[in-house]
Amino acid sequence: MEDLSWSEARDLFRTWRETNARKSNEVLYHWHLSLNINLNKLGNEKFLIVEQVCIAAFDCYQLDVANECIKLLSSEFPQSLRVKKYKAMRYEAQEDYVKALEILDSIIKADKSNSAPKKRKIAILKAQGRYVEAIRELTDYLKTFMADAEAWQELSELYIGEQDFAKAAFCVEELILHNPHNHLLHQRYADIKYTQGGFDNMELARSYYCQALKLNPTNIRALYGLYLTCTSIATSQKASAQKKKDAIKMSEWALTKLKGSYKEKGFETDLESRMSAMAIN
Amino acid sequence: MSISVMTDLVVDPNIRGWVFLPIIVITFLVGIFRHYVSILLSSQKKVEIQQLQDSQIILRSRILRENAKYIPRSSFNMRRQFFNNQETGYLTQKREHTAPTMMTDPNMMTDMLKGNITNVIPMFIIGGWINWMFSGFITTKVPFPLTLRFKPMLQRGIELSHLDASWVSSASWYFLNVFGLRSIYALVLGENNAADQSKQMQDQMSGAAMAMPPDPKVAFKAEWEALEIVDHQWILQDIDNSLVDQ
Amino acid sequence: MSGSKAKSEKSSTPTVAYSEIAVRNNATVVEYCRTSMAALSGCTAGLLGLTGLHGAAFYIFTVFVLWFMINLKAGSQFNKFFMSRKALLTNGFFGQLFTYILCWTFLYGMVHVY
Amino acid sequence: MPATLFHRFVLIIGFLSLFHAAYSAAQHRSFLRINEQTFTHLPLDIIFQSVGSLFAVMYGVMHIAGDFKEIKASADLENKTWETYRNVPSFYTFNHRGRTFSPFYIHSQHSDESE
Repeated sequence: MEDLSWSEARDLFRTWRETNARKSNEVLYHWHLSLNINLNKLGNEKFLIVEQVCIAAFDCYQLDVANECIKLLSSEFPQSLRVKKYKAMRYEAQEDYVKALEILDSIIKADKSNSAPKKRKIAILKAQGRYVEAIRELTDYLKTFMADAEAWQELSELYIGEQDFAKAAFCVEELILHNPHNHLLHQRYADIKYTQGGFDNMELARSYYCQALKLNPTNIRALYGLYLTCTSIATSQKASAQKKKDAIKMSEWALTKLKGSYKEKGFETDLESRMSAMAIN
Repeated sequence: MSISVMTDLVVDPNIRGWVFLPIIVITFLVGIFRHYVSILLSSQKKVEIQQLQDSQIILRSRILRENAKYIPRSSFNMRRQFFNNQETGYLTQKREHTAPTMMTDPNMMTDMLKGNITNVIPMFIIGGWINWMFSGFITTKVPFPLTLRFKPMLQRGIELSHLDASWVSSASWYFLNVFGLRSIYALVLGENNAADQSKQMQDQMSGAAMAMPPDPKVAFKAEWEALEIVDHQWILQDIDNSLVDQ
Repeated sequence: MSGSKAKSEKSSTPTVAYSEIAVRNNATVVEYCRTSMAALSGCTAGLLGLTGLHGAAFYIFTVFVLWFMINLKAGSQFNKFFMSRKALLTNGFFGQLFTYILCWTFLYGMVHVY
Repeated sequence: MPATLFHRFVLIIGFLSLFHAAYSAAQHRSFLRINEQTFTHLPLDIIFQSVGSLFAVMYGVMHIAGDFKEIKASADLENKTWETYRNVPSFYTFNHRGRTFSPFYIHSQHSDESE
């Protein structure tokens, strides 16, 4: 990690906040190096950065830093429930879930429409490894906060963990509805459908890989996916002759594209043999 | 004030220092002050969980309508069934209680009162005070010719029938300021001002509390209708060919 | 709802999707420039003692200057930031007229009336 | 290009210059009135100063107003990976294996065992 001036670090932190990057170690490093001292120069972003550092400190189990941040926040916003949430999260980091839940429940009691503590409660269930309960709680949560894309995202991950792919696909569909121009979501949906298997799902997966590629032609994973789905369709017994022909054509197209992009990067590999190792039958 | 009826009116420069400038400064400062008072008074809106759910479901159903073309037909039908099913659909369900009306909900009353306190009352008080304090002055002249129709608007408090319409009286100058300074406030206060930031911190992120529909039944009915007539066209039908053709 | 504007743009051009946040950010920046330009050019017009049609002509002149400056700021990759140049010019043509007139009247009064 | 000190400097200088021009113009008007001359137009130097400072201020404002963002939705997504996209801060859990790298954590575990 290189040393940055405080303003560069602030900009970097901002991009990390916006992209949800989990760079906890780096955040703490820059905090100690430059931002810590220049805290009052940060202006409007000061407390956003303190929050960011606080979470990073939990993540890296540096509770003294976290305590410092919480102290800063609670001296500025003594009544804020949002700061109270960080106190709960400190107990979470110490794995003292009983105390954490106590605080979270008190927040929910004070403000029923507050979504953040409910999400933390689900995260606690996840941390304890009680995935089925976490799923149940999360679906309950989504009955009220239906338009919460983050929660749908988390639910799809949980379902995938439980190998319930149909439901995971449902969640990703919901995400696509929210954000139809995100190639990653289309690719994810196709991934899930491909994993589910079966002829119909393969066709769906192929369409969505295509969509992902259309939105972002540099998505290599989607190219691989396209190739795999097409070869799988081509060898399927259910497919008609015309479909097989199309699929073979597409798989060849994908393969040349893949080879082209590898060549651009200067790699020469035996792609076909690698592909056949990856394919599922 | 020395008014000599020449080709041009000569106005005492003292009016500039003691009437013209004070009015604009007072109006501006009152606007700034009002902004901060309204921040102080604004209460954390208590959102009923039911209301939140209603607004979220309408949001979700709208997104479904708009972006339905990106998901397969079966998935779309599944969702529409959830919303519009005759018996159990969310949008067709029967609600026994009605939305809180203006009179029954004390929160709404206080909110309205606060809105009045910060918006309407100062305007009247300051306006009245300025009218009393600086009454009867000619303050300025608009630099463009105006028809006589504008006379009552621009020369409130002055009854001179031979005065050219482009002269502005003190009371009218105040009202011009009240309306004209609005975008200046946006310039001074609206751009990432600290007050808003800290407010965001304190408002505890109460989810995506959207604009609450006043009466969920009406909104649900409209949404139900709109969703019912959506004709699902899956746009990925022919995507593979169009991709290869590119 | 705030999102509806960007959504309608999406439906008219299905191939290109616009990020709503970025569009709104750009609109705020332009609006900020427009308001300050209206206020400042109003001040200048009042200072110069422009009256009647000269003042109106000066307003139109500054609107064009602002448009030119925005073009300059956006640089060669204009289409990256805005949908069309023409809309940028025509959209806010009269929006800030009142601010302009107020500042114009104010400085004209300060400088030339007394 | 973000706003720099230079732009703020230009802005402030422009404002001062504009104010100065206004003051000069007012002085000019009162001078004319005392000498009972009629006003035709301002002296050229005041005109140039005011228009010049208007452009200077606008130049400063343009830069201070903020930067434009790219409006293509795919622009910021193109370089994103699924790993950052799927990362949801609201659902972070902290009892992951990376935690054992923290010196403080090992310490607390020892004390747990000794109890």
